[in-house]
Parts: sequence; structure tokens; C-alpha cells
Amino acid sequence: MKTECLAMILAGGQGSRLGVLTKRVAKPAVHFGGKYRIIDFPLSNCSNSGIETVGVLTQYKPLELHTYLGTGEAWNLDRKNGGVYILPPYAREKEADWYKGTADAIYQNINFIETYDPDYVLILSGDHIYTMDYSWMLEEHKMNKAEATISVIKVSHKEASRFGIMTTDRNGRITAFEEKPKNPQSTLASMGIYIFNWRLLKRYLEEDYADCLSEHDFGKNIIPKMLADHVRLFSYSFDGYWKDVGTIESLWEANMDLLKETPSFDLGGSWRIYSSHNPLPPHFIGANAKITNSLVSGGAVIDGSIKNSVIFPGVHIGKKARIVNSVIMPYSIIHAGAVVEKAIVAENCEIMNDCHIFSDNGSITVIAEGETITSIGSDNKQVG
Amino acid sequence: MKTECLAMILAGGQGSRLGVLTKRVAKPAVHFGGKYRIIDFPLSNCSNSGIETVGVLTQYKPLELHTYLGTGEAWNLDRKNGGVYILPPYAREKEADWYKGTADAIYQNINFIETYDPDYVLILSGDHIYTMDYSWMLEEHKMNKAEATISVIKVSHKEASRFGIMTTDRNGRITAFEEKPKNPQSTLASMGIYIFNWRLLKRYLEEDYADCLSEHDFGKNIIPKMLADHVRLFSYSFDGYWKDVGTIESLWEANMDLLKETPSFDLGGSWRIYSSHNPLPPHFIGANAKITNSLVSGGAVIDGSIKNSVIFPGVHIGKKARIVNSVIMPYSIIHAGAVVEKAIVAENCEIMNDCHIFSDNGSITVIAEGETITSIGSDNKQVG
Amino acid sequence: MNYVLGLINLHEDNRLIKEITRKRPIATIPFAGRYRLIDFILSSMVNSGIISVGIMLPDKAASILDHLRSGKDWDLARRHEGLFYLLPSNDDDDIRQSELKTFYQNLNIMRRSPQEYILLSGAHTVFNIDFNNVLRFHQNTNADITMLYYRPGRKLHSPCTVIKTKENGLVSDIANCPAAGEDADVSMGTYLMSRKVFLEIVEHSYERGGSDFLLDGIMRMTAHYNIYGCCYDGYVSCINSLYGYYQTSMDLLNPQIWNELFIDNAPIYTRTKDDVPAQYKSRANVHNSLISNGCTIEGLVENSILFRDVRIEKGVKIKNSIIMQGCQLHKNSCLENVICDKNVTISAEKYLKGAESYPLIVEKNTVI
Amino acid sequence: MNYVLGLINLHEDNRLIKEITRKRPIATIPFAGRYRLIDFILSSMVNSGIISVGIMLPDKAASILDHLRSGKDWDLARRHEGLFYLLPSNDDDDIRQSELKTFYQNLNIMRRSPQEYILLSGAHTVFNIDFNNVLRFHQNTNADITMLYYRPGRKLHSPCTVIKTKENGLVSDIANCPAAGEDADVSMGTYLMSRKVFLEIVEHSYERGGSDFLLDGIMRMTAHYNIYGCCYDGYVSCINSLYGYYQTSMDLLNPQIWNELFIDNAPIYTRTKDDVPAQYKSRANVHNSLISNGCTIEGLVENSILFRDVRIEKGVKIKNSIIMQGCQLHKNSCLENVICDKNVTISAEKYLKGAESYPLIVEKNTVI
Repeated sequence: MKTECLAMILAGGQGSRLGVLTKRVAKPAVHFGGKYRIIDFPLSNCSNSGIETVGVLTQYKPLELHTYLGTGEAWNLDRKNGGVYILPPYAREKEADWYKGTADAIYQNINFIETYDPDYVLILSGDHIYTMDYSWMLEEHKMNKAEATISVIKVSHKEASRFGIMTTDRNGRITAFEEKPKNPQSTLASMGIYIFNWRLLKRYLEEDYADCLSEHDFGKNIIPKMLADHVRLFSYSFDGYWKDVGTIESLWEANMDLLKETPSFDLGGSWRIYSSHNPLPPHFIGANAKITNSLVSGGAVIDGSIKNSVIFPGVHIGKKARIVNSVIMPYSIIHAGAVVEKAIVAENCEIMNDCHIFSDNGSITVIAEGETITSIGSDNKQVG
Repeated sequence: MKTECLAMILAGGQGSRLGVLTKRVAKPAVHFGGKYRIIDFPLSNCSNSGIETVGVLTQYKPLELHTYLGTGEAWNLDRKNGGVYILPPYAREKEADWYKGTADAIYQNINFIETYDPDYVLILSGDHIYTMDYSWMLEEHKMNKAEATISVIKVSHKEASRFGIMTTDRNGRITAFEEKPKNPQSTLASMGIYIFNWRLLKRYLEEDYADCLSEHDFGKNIIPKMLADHVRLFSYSFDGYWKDVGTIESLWEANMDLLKETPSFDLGGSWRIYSSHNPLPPHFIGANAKITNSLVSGGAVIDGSIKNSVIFPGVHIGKKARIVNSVIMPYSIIHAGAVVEKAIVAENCEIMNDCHIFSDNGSITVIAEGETITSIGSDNKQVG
Repeated sequence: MNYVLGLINLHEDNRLIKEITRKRPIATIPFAGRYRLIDFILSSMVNSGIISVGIMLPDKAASILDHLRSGKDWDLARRHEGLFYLLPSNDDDDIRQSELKTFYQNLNIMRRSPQEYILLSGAHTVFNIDFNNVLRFHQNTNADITMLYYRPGRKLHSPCTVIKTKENGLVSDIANCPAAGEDADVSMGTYLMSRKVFLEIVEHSYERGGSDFLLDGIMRMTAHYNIYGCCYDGYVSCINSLYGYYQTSMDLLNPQIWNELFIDNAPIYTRTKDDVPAQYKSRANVHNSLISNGCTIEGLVENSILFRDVRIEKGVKIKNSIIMQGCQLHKNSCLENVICDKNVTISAEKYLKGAESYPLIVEKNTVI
Repeated sequence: MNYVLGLINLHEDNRLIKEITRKRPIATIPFAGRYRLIDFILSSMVNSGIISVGIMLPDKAASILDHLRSGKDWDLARRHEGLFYLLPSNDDDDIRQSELKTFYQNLNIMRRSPQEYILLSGAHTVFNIDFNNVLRFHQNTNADITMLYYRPGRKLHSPCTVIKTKENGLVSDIANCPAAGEDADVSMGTYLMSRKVFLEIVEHSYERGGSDFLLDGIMRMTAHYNIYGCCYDGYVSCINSLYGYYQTSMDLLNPQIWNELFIDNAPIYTRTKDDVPAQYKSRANVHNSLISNGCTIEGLVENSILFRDVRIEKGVKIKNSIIMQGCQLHKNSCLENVICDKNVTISAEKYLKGAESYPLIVEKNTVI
């Protein structure tokens, strides 16, 4: 079962910055963009790039992710050899070892990777929204005769201190790397997308495992160590849309990015984003509905007014209800006369008649999965 | 995703009684019958009985089982709703809870089961060889208006003390149950196959979980508790071939059972046993081969002589090699002139020219996976 | 229900809606924004637990094979059972090519099948039905053949099969009529019978020169068998005329019917396409319509159905129309009572209007 | 290789092996104990990384659809790409039905396909080839068209296409001959070209009245294109006569060829059947033979190939024979140089013998 390149998606984070949205599901299973979940993006990118063996490293609340991925059919990853595998912490003789860091998560799955005998391993993160053809990155990796390649994106000088920042020579070879520097030397930020020659990575992972001072993290330990050892590390420049949706604010912003007259991120086009969902009919727009600058998905019934919002499948918006600058996740019901402003309403919520969801201070209101909001006014909100 | 009946296969045992055969793989992944693995039997039974949602509860060494099951395609279990799921111990907030017993394993997967909202749950064991139409058992369960049904088989009085033994009234209702009794009152042995009304079982599992004195075992705790509570427990009589292959001896015997002129267990017939394996051509029989009373599978090359043996796919038997009363697992090579008598040779072994594998005391010799036997004589054996 | 074999007969008379069946059989007419007609019978079978479905391919099979492909979308891509195709075998003389002949040529498949019953249907019927109830009716009445029928409640202008039943449900008369009155009991063309009865009818009637399962089979053998009519009182529409297609489509704008077909019962499956959600721009103005994923809307849409990937530019006005997949309506164009087949382009400022009882049809790939 | 679209053309001339192609096209002739001929080209494509394969269906398509079904066994049941079928569209006049016409009618599919290259092949060739090497050859030589050829090394008695190449590989002559000498370079009927060249050839030659891709397309356009011959030196056999079928089958009893085709290279996939291992009873006596799963053997088998589920009773003797799936050979029957098609029953004590150069064929389902 030789595979040239396999992908490992780090989907293990507890996602606590997403607050109540990750109370019941792992972060990669959070809904996004009117019909997707976050993990649809790396999975679709893999599938479209011809990478058909994908390990999903998950630690917390894997059940919903597990049933969501199923056989992998939705992403064309129900392959005979390869396909998509959920990899919870590997069971040892006596107890399970939790993944101690991104590098440790890969280390603990060396056996899985070796089954496919890959030349290259692509390491991805499970909480970024972007479309990217990894096969081009792999091509450049080979052309550079690189041993590791890191995908980078230009960020503003102000933002730079939130990222891992690279300095490169004129050939794109990385000469320095700083994790969240106070005074960044450059504005090339790591996107958390790595290609490694597997033989090399395996050796570094084994060394890192034995090092009890290491935090077992790619950015903090593996990459600096490789740099120090003069490993051929190259950068791969990416200049499309890319967004970390690890916080409530960025998740909301990324949804709003889809809505402008010419959206900063266009889901359409030939690069398909796959997603698994219930079969639903076209949505139904009632006689008195009014919808502008919004996305609406299948099975929704809209009788109210919607502005600058993202409406997921199966949502009901009652008569004279008003949705503004909000994200309404699957199967939630907004009853007649209710108003929702600048909010994220998670799955299966119910906002009763004439309730008003908003926040006094302009922050984003989050309604947790399955909640029913009955009182009128803004007190019932749960900030993430 | 309503499912009438789902199956949970208890495949978690460490299988230490199978010795070196389970050093690298979980017990249900052990090879059997010329082209199968043990788990093929419960999985095929489920598939043929129309039960298309199957959880496989595994604790140790799940990787090979994981890649073996893949999408479940081989067993027709790559379904859109349902299908086959590997369920390792569920990750809690801080650490994983190992399955403490058969009942605890089901308890820890209540969330998984509830996803399918079943009326009935079928509990199976992952180390028995038999073919059975569970839909008949379910039919009888419904007709009896039973709350739990246990499949039973008649054993000899001598064997009875190794099993859980039932006493039933004339309607098949169970009146007494003893786990491994010294003086058995009956010869009806539990086959470890249970159908429960899910609502009822869930309640008992929750109570059992809270009971710190319980061993969390179906036979030791749940069933006796139900009997004491006068739950409607019925027996379902089975009179086909059924064999626990939990020991080296019984595994070897079960293989030999396939070989008689009229075998005690016939793999053929309309009840197909599915299995996933590499695509291999018909096996090749050389000019000087001699094969009698044996099973031979695809991709094998036979130049030697074989008697009363089971030969798995891809095995090579060299010229003048002689295999008697043995089981040779996939891709093992028996070189020219070697002799193998009453042995189980695991996967990918190599027995070099003129080596002689046998045991002085008539016991079964086991060669562990990947071993190469170079010295001539019987000393090199590893008894399981 | 895995003791029922589904058989979908696509040898259907498609002359009555020739404008949209020139290049496709009735079974693959696009309907309800994202479906093909065959999705309704196929989903109903699958949702009732049938896992083995034979499709009797018609002449223009390309669009069928393209739509069904591996059968995955209906969960019918199975190692055993699952979706399979019945073809006329061409090695004999070509005379007497007919529905019964194709059944007859494929009798061996039916003989070998492990299922006890056969559910035979066409693919021109819009409904969402649980056949378990029909099976129960069949077993309870001890019927040899159960015919499904419905009461359209409106006058049907196209040919249909009208049945009469006695009080106990026994069918006393079957007639093929050019049209049916408001109170007629109309056959849905869906039959449940044991495999044995099916084999008997096919053999007996084909060997005696028959060509049509209903006319030469069932109707000539009414004396032989207990034929029961089972009334289905959910929404049903048999599409066999252009007007019927238009009317049935407009029925979907009734939320009650939309809910009954798609939401309240088991889902209708179709080939999935991974379209993005529909995008409403700042000038969008949509009322009482069904809108599919992939649409981009900048104009006015009223009482209409938009299929996938339709683009409605600024100033466009659409009323009482059906716009199929991939159509582009450029600025200020205006459509009323129009059916646009796939990939039609309407240039800026164009105005098209059909009558409500006689919608205008724009053929596939046309640029106007 | 997912920039290569595979196209398998099943419009093949099957008159030359009519005894076993009366009810099936060449593509589904059973071969090597468990395969159909189409498995070899299909597996080679899949193993080379091709994920999109179009099958141009022939008249007798039933056995093809039955064998390939969803495409799962070749991992071609995919939501996008995967297996698809090309059919002649019957709505036009039926005149000039031909291979080129079917391509021409389906050009839109090829035009829309995202792949850059097209690999066109028939399905009558036994080989196990990595087309990545051919693609590399094609790119290195800058060829417009690459034709695969081989050197049979033995005289071929059936019609074949012989090519001549210059030293640099450029094809200088292509000829359709009734037979080929021992040292001839024989085309394998497998062509690699860019999609653009394929579209050009089909359009140009069909619009000028052509019907055959090789004869009317490639051969008339040799001046237009750089056509290179790429020699494949592994095992190849093109099966287009009964004797060729028998001879190629017997080739498999050479362990070197068996290993090359099935073991040393990527696997050959076929529809899996879940048969049990072959059972050898106490009187079994088998030499130099290929035996498939599901067989039960109580007699003597020599230099023969047994397909799945063959039953050989006590006292039976089989030599130099090919016994297809499901055959039953009853006590003391005796076969030499015989090909039994599927499900043949030979009664006790019967004796059948063909010549080595003219094997006796027993038709499907016969009872002797």
C-alpha cells in the first residue's frame, strides 16, 4: 500500500476559545459558511489535491466527528486503500497516552503512517478556512529538494506577533523562525501547513519524544531543531484567503466575509468544498420574506426578513422575524416576531416569539446548541 | 437515523490465551479457516441478518483491525446511515476509561447507541466461529415479548462447568442462570449472544455502573440482576456448529473441523462469510505437488505435499516440503524439504530448507508472526 | 423489507411531454429544483428498506446511467444486492421488442433473486410513500396482486388507468382511459405481488404474444388472481403531460405539499452535487418560491422554482416560471409562465411570456 | 496520473471467437480462473493512478454492467470522476452507427473532463502494465500520439495491426494484416494522446465520414501528427481468436508468466465473490494447474485451469482443459483439451476430447 503523500489533520484541540460551540462537538465539527463544518475545508483540499489517505487526530468528543465522517464518502475519501481514519490517542499496554502536543500526536501514530510507507507527510490544522492545492506545494517541495516545506502567508506587521514568523533567503529557504515574536523580523507567517520528508520527520519525532524538556510541538520544538541542524527548510508562499477560526470573533468574521457584494472568500468556483449533510429540498421563501446580502441553504423555510446573515439547512425563520448580521446553524427555529442581531445561534435552538437577541456592547451573542430562549430581551445571551 | 436493531461486538479482550498470535493483533483479527479472520464471522452474520449498524468494541492494538475493516465494504457494511464503527474506550475530560468489563464497554458507548435510537441491541462476542441468522432470534424475541433473549447451545455434561448454564421452563423462559457451575443443573450453555430491549438494558447498565462492587460483566452481573428482578428472559436454542476459539488448542481444532470428508463446519452454502483480502489469482499447483484433505486459498504456490492442513493466501510450499495437520497463515514460506507437523505458523514466517517443526509431546507448535526458523529440529518451537 | 425486490420499469410512453423528453426518458426529467423524477420512487423504495432494485433501462439510457452512477447516493452501491440494470438482450431477432419481452429475457435474474415479493413501478410518479404499509395491506388481504391507486380530486387530462374496487378492496374493473373524471380512482402504476405471481404473469402473457405487463398481463388475468386496490391518500401526481409537469411543480409552492414530500417523511435522495448555499445580493427580491443551492439572485423572483446554479441578474423579473440548472438570466430580462430547460441563456432586456395553461418551453442549451 | 482520462472501447470485433462471445462481448470473457478480460486494462489503469474511466458500451452490455456494477471492486465508485458509461445516443437516425460516431456523440463529456490526456484502449489484451512509464515516454519524446506495441515472438494467426518504427521511435508505417510474422511489432490497440489531439481526430475524421478510430482517424492523419511507438516488453497477449484464448490460458501455467501478471506487479482486480478456499478431498490428485476458490476436488486434474465453484468428483480425469465457473464433472468423466463454458454439467462416465490446436468447446449451461 505505497502512498506518495499522506495527510495528518491535527483536530485534537479542545477548542475552549470557541466556548459553548464546542461543548458537545470537537472544534473541527463546528458549523461554518451556511452548510459546511470547519473540517470540510482541509478534507476537501486533500481530496481535490489527490491526497486520498488522511488521518484525523482527535482527542476530545470524537463521536459526532466520527459519525459525521462516516466512510468518508462525502469527500470522495471512501477509498479501498487509504481513505479517512479517525485516530484517537493510541492505546498502550496499560493506559492511553493523551496527545501531549502536535508533534506527539504524530509520534503516537507512527505505526499508522508506516502502514502506507509514504515519501512525504503533509501536516494540517483542523481549524483554518481556506482552499489550497497541496499538490502544487508538494511539487515545489520536490523542486527545491527540500526536506521540509512550510506554507506561509503575508500578514500585517501588527498581527505578526500572533504567529510563527519566518525569515527566508532569496530562494525561499528559511533562515530563521520565531514563534510569536515581540519584534517580528518579517511578516511571513506560518499557516500551520507542513510537508516533511517522512524518513527525516520520523527521526526528529523519535528524538523529540525522548526529550523530556520538549513541549512536543511543531512550531516550538521540531522546526527550531531542524533549523539548528541546517535541514533544508523552505517556505511556500500562499496569497489566497486564509483564516484561523479558533475564536468566536474570527468565526463570526469569517462567516461575514462570505457576504459582501464581492465576497473576500468565494465558496463557488471549480474548487469544490465537499460536505456531508442530510438530503434536503431547495429552501422555501414565503410570500412576505425579504432576504438581502445573505446565504441560505436547503430545507430552510423563510417567512421573515434576513440581512447580512448566514442561514444553515433546515432553519425556520417565522413571520416578521428579523435576522441581522447573524449566523443561524442547522435546524434552529426563530419564531415569529423574534429579532436576532449580531449573534451565532448554534444547532437545534429555538428562539420564541418576539424574543430579542442582541448585545449591549456590540460583542457577539452566542446561543448554545439546543437552547430554547423564551424571555424577551438581551439578558439570555451567552457570550462565548 | 432510527435503527430497529444494532449490534455491538465485544472485541476488546487481550486474547492472552492465544499467546504469540495476539502479540501484534487483537484477537478478533486472528486468521482462521484458510482466508478469514475471526471477526469475519460475527460481521458476516450481522450483514446477512440485515443488521447494518455494528459497533466493534476494541481496546488493545486496534490499528490492524482498523485498517482491516476499512470502510466496511467487504461485509457490505459501508452504509450511509450506520455501517461498522470501531469504538475504542471513550475519551473523557481528563483521561480515557478502560473498558472494565463487557457491560462497562457497552455502558461507555451509550451515546453511540443512542445516535441510532434502537429498539433492540444485539450483543455479540468477537471470538466465536459459527453462522447464525440473528433475525430469527430477534423474531423469537418479539414473539415471546421478551425483554432479553440469550442464545443457548446444548453442551455435554462434562463441558457444562466451563460455561454460563441456564435452566428454562417449558416456554423457554429462563428460570436460573449459573456462571461456570461446579454441579450444572442443565446443559444449556450461553453462547454469549444477547438481545436486549434497549430501554431496559440502558437502565441496567446505568445501575451497574454506579455499583462499585460489580465486575461490570453481562454473565456475572447484568443477567443475574435481571433474573432476580423477574425480567422476561428467554433462551433461543441454536443447534449448529459453534466454537469458542479463545485458545491455541481450540483454534487449531476449529481449523481441523473444516477438513473432514464431511466437515463438521461447512464454510460453503448460501450463508456467505465475507472477508477482506488482497486481490490474488487462483493458486498454483506445481507438477510434483500432492494435496489431500486440505483447504488452499488464492495466490498460494504449492510444490510440496500437504495433508490435513489449512493453507492461507500467498503461502509458498517448496519442493519436497511436507505439511501435516497444520495451519499456515498468509504469506508464510515453507522452503524446500522442510516439514511442519501439528503446528500453527502465523503470517509472514519463513521456515528454511529442511527445518522440521514438530513437538515431542503431541502439543501444538506455534510460530509467531514474522519469525524465520533456520535451525533444524523441534527446539525452535514456541508453544502458545 | 429486504424480502422485496424493487423493479423500476423505464419503458414509459414519453410522447406526451416530448418537449422535455427529446433527449431523456421521463425518469430523468428535472423536478423540484434538484431532483429527477426517478428519485421519488427510488427513495421511497430505499426508505422502505428495499436494498435490491432492478432498473429496466429504456432506449435513451445515457442520462439514467449518468444520474444513478454507482447508486451510492441512494445507498445502493452494495457488494451484493444493490442497484442493477436489466437490458433487452439483442442477440435474438429484434421483432416484438417490448416491456414484457425484456422482463422475459431477464427472468433468470428474478428467478435467482432471494426476495419473496416484487414491487413493480414506473418512474413518472411524484410521491413519498412507505411501502411497508402496502406490504402489510397485501399480506392482510391475502392478495395475489396489490395495485396502488389514488384519488386525484381534479380532472386529469392525460391518459391514465382507472380502476373500480368492491367494498372489500377487490378490483372489479380496470380500464385505460384517455382522461379521468374528478372522482375517479386512478392507478399509480405500482404493483406488489409475490415473485411467483410475477414470473407466472410474465411467462404466461409473453408466451401468448403479449407485450404490455398491464394490458396483456394483469388485465387478461383478472379472473385468475385476487387483485386488490390499495388507496394511497398522501400527495401523488403522475406526470405524463407537459401541463401536468407544470401543475405539479407549482403544487410544490404549497408549503403543505412541500413539507409532506420532503420534510415530514423520509428524505428524497438524489445525486449530490456539492453546491454552495444560495447567494442573495442587495437587490434580491424573492417571494413564494423554491430556491436551490448554487443560485445567485440579484433580481425579482415570484411564484417560481429555481434549480441549481441559476444566475438572476439585476432588474430581472421572473413570475410563475421553472428555471432549470445552469440557466443565466441577464439584466432586465423578464419571464412569465416559462419553463427554461437546462443551461438556457436569456440575454439582457428579453421578454418571454407563456399562458398559465400553456407554459412556454425553452429547449436545453438555447441562447435567446 | 489523475490528469489522464481512461477510455475503454468495447466496440470490438468478436466474430473471431464466436463460440464464447455469443452472449457476451470479448471484454467479459472469463479468463485465468476468476477474471474477465476487461479486468486487465481496467486494473492497469487504476494501478497507474487513473481515477476517471469511461467505458464505451457495446451492444451486449448486460454482462459488462453486471460485472462492473458500481465500480467498487476497482475503487472506481467515486462521487466525482470514477467509472462512467458512454452510450450511442439513439435519438438521431441510426445510420452510420460506429465507434467514431459514439465518440463524436459523447465529445462534450470529453471536452468538459478536467484531465489533460486520454488513454484509449480496447479490452481484449492480457497484460499488467504501469502507464506512468508510457506517460513519461510520451512527454519525453514530445509525441502527439503514443502507440503501445509488443513483439509477440511467435507467429500470430489472427488479424492484427503491425507497425514499423524508425530508430528514434517515430512510427513510419501502420498496417492492418490478417496475421503477423514472428518478428513483427504488433500494436496493442492502446493509445496515449492529449485530449486536444483526441478531440481533433474524432471531429475531423467523423465529420469526413470515418467510422473507425484507427483506420479513418490515426492512419489517415499520420502526416499531421508525431506518432511514436512505445515498446512494452512484459507479457502481452491480445486475444482475438479461440486458439489465442486457449494458448494464452495455457501460458499461465508457466509460473514466470503467472508471477509477472498477478504477483510481482500491482494486483489485478475483479468482481469479488466471497468463495471459500478450494477443498481437496482424500482422492484429490492435482498437478501443474491453477485452482480457484470454491472448487471441490476428488479426482485427477493436470495442466488445467479450474474457475470458481467447480466440482470434480471421484474418478474424474481432466487434462489440458479450461473449466469455467460452476461446472460439475460427475464420477469417472474424462476431459482432454476441452473448454467448458460456465455451468456445464458432464454426467458420469462421459469422455470428451479435443485436439491441442483445436480445443473442444462446450457451450454455457449445457448438460452432457
